[in-house]
Order: sequence, then C-alpha cells, then structure tokens
Amino acid sequence: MTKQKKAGNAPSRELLEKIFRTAYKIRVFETEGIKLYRQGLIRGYFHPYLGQEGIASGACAALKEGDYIASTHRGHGHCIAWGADVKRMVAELLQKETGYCKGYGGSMHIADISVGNLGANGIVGAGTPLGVGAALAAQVRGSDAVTVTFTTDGASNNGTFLESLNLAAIWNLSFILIVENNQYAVSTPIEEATRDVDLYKRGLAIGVESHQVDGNDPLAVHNVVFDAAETCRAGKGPVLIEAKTFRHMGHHVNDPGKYMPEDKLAYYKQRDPVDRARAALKEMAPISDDDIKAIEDEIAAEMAEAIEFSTKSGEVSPEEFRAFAANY
Amino acid sequence: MTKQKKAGNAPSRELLEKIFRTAYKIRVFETEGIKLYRQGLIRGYFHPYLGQEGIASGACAALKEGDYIASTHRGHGHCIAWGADVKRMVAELLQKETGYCKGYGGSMHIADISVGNLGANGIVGAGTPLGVGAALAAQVRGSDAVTVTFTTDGASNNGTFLESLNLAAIWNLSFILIVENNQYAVSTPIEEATRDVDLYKRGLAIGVESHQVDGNDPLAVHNVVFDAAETCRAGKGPVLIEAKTFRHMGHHVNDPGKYMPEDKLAYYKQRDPVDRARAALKEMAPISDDDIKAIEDEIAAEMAEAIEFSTKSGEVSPEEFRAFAANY
Amino acid sequence: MADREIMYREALREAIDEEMGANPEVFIIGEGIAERGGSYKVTEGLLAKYGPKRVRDTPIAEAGMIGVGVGAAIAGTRPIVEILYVDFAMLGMDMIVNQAAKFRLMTGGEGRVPFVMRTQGGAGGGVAAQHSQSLEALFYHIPGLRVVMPSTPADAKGLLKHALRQSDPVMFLEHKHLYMTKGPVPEGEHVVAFGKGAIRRQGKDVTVIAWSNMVQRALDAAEDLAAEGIDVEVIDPRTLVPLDEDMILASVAKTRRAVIVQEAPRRGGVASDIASIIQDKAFFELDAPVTIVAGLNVPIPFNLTLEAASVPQKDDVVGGIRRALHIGPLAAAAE
Amino acid sequence: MADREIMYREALREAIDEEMGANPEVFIIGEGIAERGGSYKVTEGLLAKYGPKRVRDTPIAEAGMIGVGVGAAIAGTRPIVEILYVDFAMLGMDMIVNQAAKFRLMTGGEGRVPFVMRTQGGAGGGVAAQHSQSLEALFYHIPGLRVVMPSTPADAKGLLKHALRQSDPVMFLEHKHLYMTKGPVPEGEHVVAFGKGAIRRQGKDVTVIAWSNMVQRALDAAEDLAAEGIDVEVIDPRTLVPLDEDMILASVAKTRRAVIVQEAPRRGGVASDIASIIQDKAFFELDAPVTIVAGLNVPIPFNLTLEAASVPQKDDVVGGIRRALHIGPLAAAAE
Ligand SMILES: Cc1ncc(C[n+]2csc(CCOP(=O)(O)OP(=O)(O)O)c2C)c(N)n1
Ligand SMILES: Cc1ncc(C[n+]2csc(CCOP(=O)(O)OP(=O)(O)O)c2C)c(N)n1
Ligand SMILES: [Mg+2]
Ligand SMILES: [Mg+2]
Repeated sequence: MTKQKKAGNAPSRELLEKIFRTAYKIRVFETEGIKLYRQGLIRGYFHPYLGQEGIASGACAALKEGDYIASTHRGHGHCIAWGADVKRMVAELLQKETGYCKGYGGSMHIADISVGNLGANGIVGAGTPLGVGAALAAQVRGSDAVTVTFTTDGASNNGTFLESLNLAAIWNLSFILIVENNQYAVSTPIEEATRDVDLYKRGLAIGVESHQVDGNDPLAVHNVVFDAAETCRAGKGPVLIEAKTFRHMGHHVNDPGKYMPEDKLAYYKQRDPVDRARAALKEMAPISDDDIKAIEDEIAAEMAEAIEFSTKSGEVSPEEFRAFAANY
Repeated sequence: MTKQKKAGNAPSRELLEKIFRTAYKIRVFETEGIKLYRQGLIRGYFHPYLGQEGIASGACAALKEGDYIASTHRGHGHCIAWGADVKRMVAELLQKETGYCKGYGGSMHIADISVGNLGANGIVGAGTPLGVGAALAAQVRGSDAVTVTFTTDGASNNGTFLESLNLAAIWNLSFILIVENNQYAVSTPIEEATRDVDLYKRGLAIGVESHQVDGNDPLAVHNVVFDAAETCRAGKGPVLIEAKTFRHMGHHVNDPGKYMPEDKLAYYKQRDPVDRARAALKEMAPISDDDIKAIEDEIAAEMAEAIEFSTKSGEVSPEEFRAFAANY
Repeated sequence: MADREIMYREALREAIDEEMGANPEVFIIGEGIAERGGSYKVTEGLLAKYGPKRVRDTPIAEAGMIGVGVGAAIAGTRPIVEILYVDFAMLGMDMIVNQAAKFRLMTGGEGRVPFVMRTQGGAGGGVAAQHSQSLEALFYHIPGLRVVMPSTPADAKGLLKHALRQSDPVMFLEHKHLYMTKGPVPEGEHVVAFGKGAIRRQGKDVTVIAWSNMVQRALDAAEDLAAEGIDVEVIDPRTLVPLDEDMILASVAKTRRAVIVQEAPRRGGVASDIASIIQDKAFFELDAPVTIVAGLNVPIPFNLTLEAASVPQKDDVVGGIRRALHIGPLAAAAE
Repeated sequence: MADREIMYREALREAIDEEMGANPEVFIIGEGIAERGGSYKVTEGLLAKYGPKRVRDTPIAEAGMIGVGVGAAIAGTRPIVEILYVDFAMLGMDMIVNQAAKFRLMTGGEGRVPFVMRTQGGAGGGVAAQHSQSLEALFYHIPGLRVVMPSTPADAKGLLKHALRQSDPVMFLEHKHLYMTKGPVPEGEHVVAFGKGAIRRQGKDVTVIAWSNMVQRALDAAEDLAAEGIDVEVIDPRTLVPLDEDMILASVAKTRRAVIVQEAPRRGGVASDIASIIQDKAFFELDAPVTIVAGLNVPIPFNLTLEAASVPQKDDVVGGIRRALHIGPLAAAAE
C-alpha cells in the first residue's frame, strides 16, 4: 500500500493492474460470500458491494501506508481494497476464531486497526465522526496521514454528516468523505429521502471543497481521490466526493431488490466497474488475455483457499468468551 | 393575533404599532428582568434577547392564530411576540405557581401549548425537530397552520438542523426556520464554528427556499416571513430565513461579553431594532411623540404590574409537588 | 379469550389499524414502513388503507424522526415512530430523555406528549453488537417515560391500543424473536391498561418475574422443574413503567422466593431495580436472596454459540430457580 | 497526604496539565474550553501552554464531538471531550453506547478506545430539568464503559490521571457543586486506580454508600447521628464501574445494615444495582433491608425549594439511616 502516482491520462500498468485486481477480488469475494450465505453458512447481515467496486478500488489505490479508512455496513469492498487478508475476512463471516474479530464482529464490524482500518459499522453514518476523529488524531500527532471515510447517500441525511464534516472543515483536517451515492437506502429511493440528489452540494454549503464523480469509473474515482489526498496533505482539507453508483442487487442477500427499476439497473450494469477496470488495464497498459485470466484465476484460488482455511478453523469457546466478558 | 397584511412598502399603522409595541415590550421585559436577576430574585439561567427584538416582533406579526412557534434558550422575546401574558412570564421567572409552568420550568422552558407556543428549550437545536413535528401534525390534520421555529447560528452546526429541515422539505411542510444569526455561541465567534457564515446556504443545498435578511430591521423580517408563510400555506414549504443580528450584551446576565468587539457592537447598536421599529412607526404612520410616549408608559406599567403580581404570588408547596411527582 | 390465533406482528398491525381507523390523529412514520410494509411487516397494508399522509417513509434520521414525533405529539396528534432497532434509538436519546420525558414537568403539568416509539430489541440470529441490545433499563430510569414490553400477541395488541389512547411518551419495545409467534387475540376492542401484570403460570414454590422474550423461557424452565415437583409461578409485568409491584409482592409473600430473568446485561438492569424493591418491601418474607438471571456484562457477539452464551437460556433460568430454592437459611447453615 | 489544599476544579486542571505535559497524545476539545477556559474554569491556561492543536473549542455539536473523540481514541490518541452538562451527552449516546463501548468486543479484543468524556451533572441553582440530571445509571448499564464519579479534589486528580492512562472509554462525571470545594491534593504523581473504594468514615452500626456530591451529605448525616451514639460507616466507591464490591460487602458483613444514597431518581438507578448485589451476596448477613435514599422519579423542577425537595438532603439521609437501623427483625415483630 505505498503511495500511487495519479492515474491522470497515462496511468501506469502497475496502478491499472492493482485497481483491476482489487475490483475483481471484491467481485469474487462477494459472489462466493453470497453462495456461502445461501448455504446457511454465513449468518446475520450480508450487504454485498457488487456494482460499487470501482469506488473502493479506485480510492484506496490513491492512498498510502499510514492513512486511515472507515467504512459502512456495506464494508467488504473497502476492507479488501485496503489490503485485507481474505482468509481472515471469510473466517470472520464464518464466525471463526481466525477471523479479524475472532468471530465476535461479523460482516458489519470487520476492522483492522493495526493497519488503520477503523472498520465497518452497523450504524449508518457512524463512520464519519470516527474518520474525522482519526484525522484529528493525525493532526494532533503532526502526521501527514489522510483519512477516508466511505459513507452513503442514506447517511448524508443524518446529523452526523453535517456535524462531523463541519468539524473537519473548521480544523482543516486531512479528511476525505466519499459518499457512495447508490441512490437507495434499502428500498427508499434517494428522491424520496431528499429534494436535491446531488449530495456534494452539502459540502459546498459549509465551505468544503466538493466534487462529484462517476463511481462506476475506477480511474475517475482514483484521480479525484488522489487530488483530494494531495489537497489534504497540503493542509487544505477536508474534501467531499460524491460518487454516483448503483447496486447490482438488493440491499442484502435476502432482499430481491424488486424496487430497483430494470432499465436503471441495466444502465449501470453496462457500466460495470469491474469490466471497466479490466478494459482500462487492457487498453491503456496492453496485457494479454492470458495474463488477465491468470490474475483472475489467482484471485479465485485465493478465495477458494480462504474458504477452505476458514471452514477448517475453530470457534472461540464459550469458556474463553466468558473469560473475556468477565473483564469487559 | 389575527393575520396581518404584509408590510410591503405601505405598512398599516396597526401593523407598525403592533411591531413597535412588541419590540418595546421585549426591551422592557429584558431590562427589568435583568434587574430582578441582579437583585438575586431570578435564579438559574437568563439569556437576554436585547438587540434581537426585531426578529421576534417582525416575524410573529406575520403569523396568525392557530400557527405554532418553537423557541430557544433565549426565548423571552418570542414568547412576548407570540402574545404571552408578561404577568405569567415574570411569575415563572420568580418561581411562582402563577407562572406559565407553575415555577417548574423557568426561563428556558416557558411554553403555552394552549396557544401553539411549543416553548423555549434548554437544548440548543431542539426546537427545530419539535417545530417540524408541529408542522407535520398540521399537515396530518389538514390544517393550514404554519410553524415557525426560531433557532440560532449555534444550532445550525448541529445535526438536528440537517435532519429536521430535510424532513420538512421532503414532506413540503408548512415550516419556517428562522436562524437568528447573532454571530456568537457564548464566546465562540461564528467564524470559528464554521467556514461559511452565510447560513441560509445550508437550506439551498437541500433544495429548500432560503433567504437572508437584516434581523435588526423588523419590517424586513416581517416581509420575508410574511412571504414565507404564504409560500407554506400554498403547500410549498419549508422556508429557511437567516436573520443576521447581534446581542447587546453577553450570553447571559452574568457574562460581561468582553469578547464582543466594540466597533461591531456599536454598529449594531446604531441599528437598534427597537429604535427602528419606533422610527418606522413615526415615519410611515405619522404618530405624535405623545402617543408613542403613551404606548411606552403603558408597557412600563404593564411590566411593573407583572412584577408586583408575581412578587405577591405564592409558590407550589413541596407537598403538592410530591403529589405531582408521584404520578409522573 | 378469542379462539382466533394470530401472530404478534399481526396483532400489532391490528392495533395500529384499529386506532388509525378510529382516530384521524394517529399516524406512523419510519424507515421502510410505507411502501415496504416494515422490516417485520407490521405496517403492511396500512399505506394503501390510510394514505401517504398518515403512513410515511423517512430517511435514515433517527434523531429527526423521534424529534418530529415528539413535536407532533406536543401539538396534540398521536404519532407512532418506528425505529428499526432499539440500538438506533440512541441517536434520538436527547429527544426522548430531554424533551419527551420532561415536557410535562417543564410546562407545570400542562403539556402532554402522547408519543409512541415502537421498536424492537434482543439478541438472535447473529446480527451482532449494534443490533442486539435490550435497552429497556435506559428508558426505565428516565422519569416520565412509560416502558412497555409485550410478550404475547394479545398483549401486543392491547398494550399498543392503550399506548395510543393515553397521554405520556411510551417506549413500546417489541422483541425480534416474537414477531412470528402466535397466540389468541381478541378481535376489535381489546385494551390492556398499563401497570397490570399477568400471572402466566400459577405456582407456590418460587416466583419468577420475566418480560418480553424471557417469559416463554421462564415458562419452559417452569415446565422442566414441574417434572421434579417444583411449582413455579411466572409473572409477566407487561409494562415495566408503571410496574405492578402489588402483583409481584403478593406472589413473593406466597412463595417467599424470587427469581428475575432479563435478557439485558446484569449490571444496572431493570432486574436489579425489581430486586431492590422486593428486598426492601418484602425483606422479612424472603427465605432466600432474590436471584437475578441476566445477560453477561458484555456486548452481544456475532458468533451464534457465543451469542447464546451471552443471554439467559432455559437452563440458566432453571439454574437460577434451583439456586433460589436451595440457598435457604438451612442450606446456608449447612455450608 | 499533601498539606496543600486546592479546589476540585484546580485538581482536575492539574491532572490534565500533567498528563498533557507527559504525553503529547493527550488533548482536549469542548465548547468554550480554549479561549474562555471552560464554564467551570477547569481548562484555564491550557490553551496558552499547549496551543490550539491540543486545546480546541468546538461548535455546538455534541454527537460530533463525542464521535470524533471516539475516532481519535480508536486511532490511538487520548482525547478528552468536555461536555458542558451530562444532559447534553444524550445527543452523543450512539457514539458512546454503540461505538465506544462496543469497539473492543466487535474487534475481537484488538481495538481499544482510550476515550475520556468529562462532564458534570447534578441539581442545584435552578438550572432546571435539562441541566440538572444525574445520568450515571445510563452509562453504568452499558458494558464496556468505565464510570467514574470523584467526590474529592484528590480523587478528581488521581482518577483523571488514571483515566488518561488506561485503555477503555471513561465517563468521567463531575458534579457542578463540587468544583469550588477544597481539599488536600498531592502534587505531581498521584494516581487513583479504578475499582478501589474509599472508606470516608469508619463506623460499626450501619454502612452508607454514596458517591459524588452525596458523599459529603452522608458524612454530614453521620455527624448528626454520631451525637446520638450511632456509628455510621461511609463508603465512597469512587468508580461505579468497576465497583469495589469487596469493600462494600466487607463493610456490610461488619455492620449488617446498608443504606445507599444517590442523587439520581430512585427508579432504575445505580443504587438499585448495588442493593441487588448486597442482598444477593450478603443476604444472611443483613439484619434489615438495604435502604435506598434517592431522588424522586421526576425531572428536576426550576423552583429552588422544589429542586431541593427532589434530591436527597441531609435529613433524608438521616431518615434513611434511621429506617435501616430500626427496621430489624425485632422492630418488624413489634409492628
Ligand atoms: C442509524 C441506522 N438507521 C438504520 C439502519 C438500518 N439500515 C441498515 S442499512 C440501511 C440503508 C442504508 O442505505 P444507505 O445509507 O444509502 O447505504 P447503502 O445500503 O445504500 O449502501 C438501513 C436503513 C442502520 N443500520 N443504522
Ligand atoms: C446541546 C447543547 N449544547 C450546549 C449548550 C450550552 N449552551 C447554551 S447556550 C449556548 C450558546 C448558544 O449559541 P447560539 O446557539 O448561537 O445561540 P445564542 O446564545 O447566540 O442565542 C451553549 C453552548 C446547550 N444548552 N445545549
Ligand atoms: Mg444508498
Ligand atoms: Mg448565536
């Protein structure tokens, strides 16, 4: 996770491959995860990131070691893009002690504070103040770390959005708020949740540099986040980025998502972010189909291995848990 | 409190007198109240409305019976402008059972729900959701009532601001949010609390009709609130109005307010809203100095009487209170 | 009692439907409650019947929703605000604690707040720490709130109807595991007043007090023990505020032993308060300490085995009852 | 003990100053705490000494302030967030309950949250219902939070220093009436570990447990009763979570009678929980029910006479102690 050069008009092969690998890995992780869920092996909530891979993969490739991210209830993608070990992710989803949270957290709570991942969150909007807090910590320490909070259209109508972005603004924190505007909060379309669906304007109103970007274009996301990080490191943060996107399915695995208009879904599927990451890699940094296939196979193997590892792992015993609880 | 005609360019004598009377009554109430406070007769918090009288007096004169208001910790002015009996207000401040709240509430909690005054509030920002709630109630009932919440610059950085104004917007509620931007939250200048001190922009960002007005000009306030109420009654609410103003003294009676720059204070004192209300009455609806003097004397007498009444009133006994508490 | 059996969630819907039908000032707002009919299908069909003014979806803004509900109640209507998980009510605590609960006092008794917050709590299904809490103790401690925790479909209906007719803010706390449970529910007018407990099982050896999802667990434990000849009385207070102290004290006077079962963590829960009342008012009638069977003092973990370990199961209740029965003066002397 | 006597607020300032001096990762944010030095002057002088990065004023955004504090703590720094009144902490309850308290569990024990929220509660001076609450019970019930309530200047310093060195979220609850009280406070290193109570007065007839502002009231009551030959032991737990159960139980084993005094309303308060523990663990050592002296179950009214009537006064404590002493088996039999 060393700092990447901005893609600009001539992105490096390394960057293009990294973004594609990330987007593809998320796609595979979610697809396999849904299967495990449908087999009854994953319980609780599972909110797939399918369709939004361009945002996490583009954004995280613009950050560097020492930076922080905070995520949402739909958090697998951010976690993977931040370089997480899919073994420990699958293990967490399978309630195993080898999981990131020993099976205590589950899908909505995977975090890895050792690498600056403040974690997913089950409370819509909560990642924003937490991310601003990490940015505040960085400023207090005099570090040049940037914090990115991935948040949602739903969270933009929540009080935490205004309060925390405003705090970041008055303190010029190195904070980037990426609103993944997938235009739905469960079944409620954004048009019913607010009058102005262009959410970046809410930053402008409080003097925050704000942008809108096609969230299904990984390179576009990368570029705007790259610039935002530069702005932050120059002491001119925060920056708000609204990334328009769309889910490929319902809100969670069990939601058929019938309320999503077919034409709109088709529109966004035609602009599939994984396909676009692959296409960009192919076009801008010529690579053979075989090499692409090799990458895809490698990722599929990694996932298969993760599932095997996790399946074999044990669970924390009630005794160990009770001992932990006794000191909580 | 019947509906007033918009002042426009040719306000009626009746309206001008009403606005002046209100502004002047608030001035007298606060001035006498501060004396009582300094004598140790009023306890707890007392946040004077001195300097901001133009807003409450102009705004309330644009509303009609059946409408609702909700207020702030600095609430005496709104209460008076809404037609409250100063006897019962003073009695409340003096902890008497003849007070609006039997002495249970005090300065920060005077309310009179029987006439649609949802009350002052000790929690900065809380009046906004409560006001939106009253507007929602009106819509559910099919009534054409308008609700005005008076709020503050401080409250505009609070989550309740975004959440409740957004709810009012998506439901097209008959709700007017008047932000009394007196440019301070206790000793913190607004420039330190947010980057963009023009608070009306926050409404624009979520698709709400928004205006800025000179809060020290009672007629200007009246006109913009009048129009906003029409807009609301036409089903096109909510409306946000930012009224710029300045306190004449510190945050509460015991705050010397040394942090307020003298030149700025002088600037606003030159534009004293009570003087402007008086001047408007004199210029636009010719009235003799004697008649003005008579109004002022009448108000002074009303206040003196209120103090006498309140001083003579008794307090709720601990026994009665305990009986009340037993059923709480 | 009616013959008809319906589900808890249907009983809730019936209560809302009947009250909306009877009183045009009753309305409901919440996330996904209109078009979608609510996550637990409690509000299904209401939009079609009562229209979008009285059945509204909201954005994700719990503080705002609760706040506007409180405001609408102060203005005299009867809003129901549905909060998906009681955990999310934490976002609206200011409106609950500082506004709804205090308005009546602050206005000298004049202002009333007929506000109903419907929500659900409890552990189960691996929804983890932020979607599994039992937070009744937080509301219980704030004077001015009514705290209602129905355990049966009939009570769900009757208590909700009562909530929509009285004048104080009600925390109506459902349990995620109860929505699909069935029971007899009278059709039409069926109102259960606040403050009256229900004796779910008569017994003479020990009094078990439990509410919400724990009632069935207590009954199951009682059944097990009945096989050993231990006769357990199970009391369901139904409303925690107001609490039917008389019923509890009368039962304890009879059995001389009490066990309180709560799903919430042990520390500072409602069980502690009930225990403090019993030991205070029935000290010389008790043959053993009041025993509390409660959740661990830890957030609920995701892992299902550990989730189960963190809240009382039937065997824990059985264990608690045994403890209450065996630690008598003689047992103590024998130690 | 040092000879030097300083005020509670000075002791707090000293703790913050020393810890900020020793650890560059300690910082403080709050409304009016920088330029103005805070409403209670606790933070006076810190801005000049440590600069605007580590001593910051905030807008009126309690949820945001608490949230960024929790985030900064997760990121490893040691923020102090000052909330003017504990009542306003209700705006930040989600961050306290659902984030700060749960992060350690949710991360399998890896993540820690060394977050300190300093605030103050209590009735007095006619600041009315929304500025007078004692809300410790709400935090007490949430697993993962530490709840600290110093009653003396020395403890204010020592406990705050400890809070800034440990790794869990701390609700540091001061009392508005204590800021100007004076007492001996050691200079420099003086750390009071969590979980160790203090015996404020030795006695053999009855154990009184009180915290924060109620400690002095208990001592005053004890003084009155001493004149009648009644020998009262007064225990100040200092931290409610963790609670020094051993000290309480040892004292009760000696006196056989317990009175708990809390300013918060009676229903569902911390006193109830302590009572439930005592009756559970010392049932056969008690000669009388554990008596609770607490606030009324009502919000605090503005009127000063009524305000005083709604929280325990010295005479109420005296009455509670008399009750605990006289309702013994013999007294009961004589009734
Ligand atoms: C504070 C809060 N309210 C409600 C929920 C329940 N909930 C979970 S996800 C969700 C919809 C979220 O929509 P959005 O924020 O746009 O994110 P998306 O699911 O589209 O990624 C809701 C309402 C929650 N988790 N937290
Ligand atoms: C939620 C909340 N936080 C803090 C306070 C303490 N407080 C009372 S008034 C005030 C300043 C208010 O400033 P502003 O909102 O601009 O209103 P103004 O006093 O200028 O009328 C503060 C911080 C409060 N009452 N409520
Ligand atoms: Mg969305
Ligand atoms: Mg202001």
